[in-house]
Amino acid sequence: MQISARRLENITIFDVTGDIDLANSPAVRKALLTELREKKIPRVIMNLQGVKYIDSSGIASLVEGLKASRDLQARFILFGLSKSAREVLQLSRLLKLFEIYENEEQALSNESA
Amino acid sequence: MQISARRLENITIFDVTGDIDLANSPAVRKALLTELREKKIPRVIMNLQGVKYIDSSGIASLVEGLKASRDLQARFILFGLSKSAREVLQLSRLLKLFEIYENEEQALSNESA
Amino acid sequence: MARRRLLLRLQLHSNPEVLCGVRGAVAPIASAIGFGEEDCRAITLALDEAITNVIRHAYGGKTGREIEIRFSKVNGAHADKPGLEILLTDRGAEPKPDALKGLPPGELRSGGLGLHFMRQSMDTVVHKRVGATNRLRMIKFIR
Amino acid sequence: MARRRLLLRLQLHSNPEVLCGVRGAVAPIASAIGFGEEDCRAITLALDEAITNVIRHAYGGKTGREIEIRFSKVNGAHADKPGLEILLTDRGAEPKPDALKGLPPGELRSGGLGLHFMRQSMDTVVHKRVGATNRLRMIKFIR
Ligand SMILES: Nc1ncnc2c1ncn2[C@@H]1O[C@H](COP(=O)(O)OP(=O)(O)O)[C@@H](O)[C@H]1O
Ligand SMILES: Nc1ncnc2c1ncn2[C@@H]1O[C@H](COP(=O)(O)OP(=O)(O)O)[C@@H](O)[C@H]1O
Repeated sequence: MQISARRLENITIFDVTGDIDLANSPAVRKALLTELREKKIPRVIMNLQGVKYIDSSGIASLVEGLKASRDLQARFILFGLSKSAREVLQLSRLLKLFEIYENEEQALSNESA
Repeated sequence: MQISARRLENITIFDVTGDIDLANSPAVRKALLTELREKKIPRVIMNLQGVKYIDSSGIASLVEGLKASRDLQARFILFGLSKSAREVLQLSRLLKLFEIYENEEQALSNESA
Repeated sequence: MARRRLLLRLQLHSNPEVLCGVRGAVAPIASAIGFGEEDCRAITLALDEAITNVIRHAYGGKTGREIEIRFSKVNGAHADKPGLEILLTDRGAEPKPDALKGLPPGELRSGGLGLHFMRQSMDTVVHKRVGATNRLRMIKFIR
Repeated sequence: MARRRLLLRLQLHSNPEVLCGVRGAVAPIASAIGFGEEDCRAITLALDEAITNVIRHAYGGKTGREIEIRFSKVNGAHADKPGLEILLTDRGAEPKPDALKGLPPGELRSGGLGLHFMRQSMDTVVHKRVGATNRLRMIKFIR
């Protein structure tokens, strides 16, 4: 798994590639919480286009990001979900709780849901 | 691995999907030799677009097809090689001995090389 | 269970870094038995979650502990609908009573999804304590 | 060889149907160590060929015989360029003298490519007879 950040004005986009599992979900969690809680970035976007696999530990990290964003009145956005990532989120019954877009353009342009 | 035959006039096209390895290369060999030696089909074409992996046992089956076609003055043609299949044929230094095309149209239209 | 044929046995350490290798092994095995792509993904997820739980709960996050996995092809009621049995063995702590009940999904909780995923993905998920070992047996049949 | 860390141990029977599972396991392990895609494909091919040879030659095509594979991460001369060591053990026949020399590639021969593929794909390929077992050690380092 690789995670890298692109920092625009008041927005951070994380580009993630590879599988998210117990080996690296703590790194995802840390990256998200640093951006939201410490840097107080008001909009954090996860580009999951390169993520072909995510398990419950990965979902848990995304949930941490979502919870932090709610605490801080920030927005936490996902886009580019693979079929498999979507299936797993569906299985978790959390799909509707996340703000999800098809692509980066939509993730950047949309006003708060 | 799945192998199925489409039979046109004097031409058989084998559509192969899946990995070719020791578990199924004997089936590939048998299909080829039946078509060439028994049915005396003058042109046998292998559609390898769906083959993401082939090992030396698979290459050996293709070589059997090529040898039979030479014995019988038939044509034995490959098309749709994946990057990985091409690499393995390259490694075997047999790439130049096979008649290989990019796609089915070329494989069907071309006159003998 | 009519018949069982052992396909592959894996021994690994309780190290999250090998999860990817185990996932890589199970998907083509399931596919070779005849499962479709969605089922292969479900089986892969179930096994990943089971190993994750062994690492985190049975071994309390400690690395270097032994985990064994056996993949067997099984025949159920219908000879043409075989299944995959996965037997996971560890030498870690016994689960606390009721721990394996699992929590309802759909709540904003960072955790508690693994057992739900396993049960959703497989037909059978059974834990058994045998001596000093935990044995988790998961089975799924082709539909 | 400076250090070796066992990542995964596989035990399988000499059954061609499990080759796909072994390939599925090794590619992500190699990738996790840091090998690029082309190297991962080469390592997968080498291991497939090695197991194929054990099934066909050491066990004479008989199924149900034991094969063990160990994957270890190794550090070579450069700490930042680790490698993958694959140790394959079987209890089959000892190779005939000179059998493992291999044949030159590029000839229209149905066979004789496996050893060539293994040697082209890996940095080291060494066979050793130990008691009643054959041990094939293959190593490749990241370049
Ligand atoms: N292999 C195991 N050994 C001991 N306890 C377990 C095991 N698997 C699960 N549990 C218990 O069941 C609970 C729920 O597990 P799970 O649904 O996977 O979610 P999570 O692991 O995120 O808590 C765990 O918190 C743990 O208490
Ligand atoms: N594991 C092995 N045990 C015994 N003999 C072997 C083994 N691997 C290879 N050989 C011998 O080396 C020869 C060349 O092997 P290889 O290059 O893989 O081609 P092929 O297996 O197609 O003959 C084999 O024909 C066999 O005689």
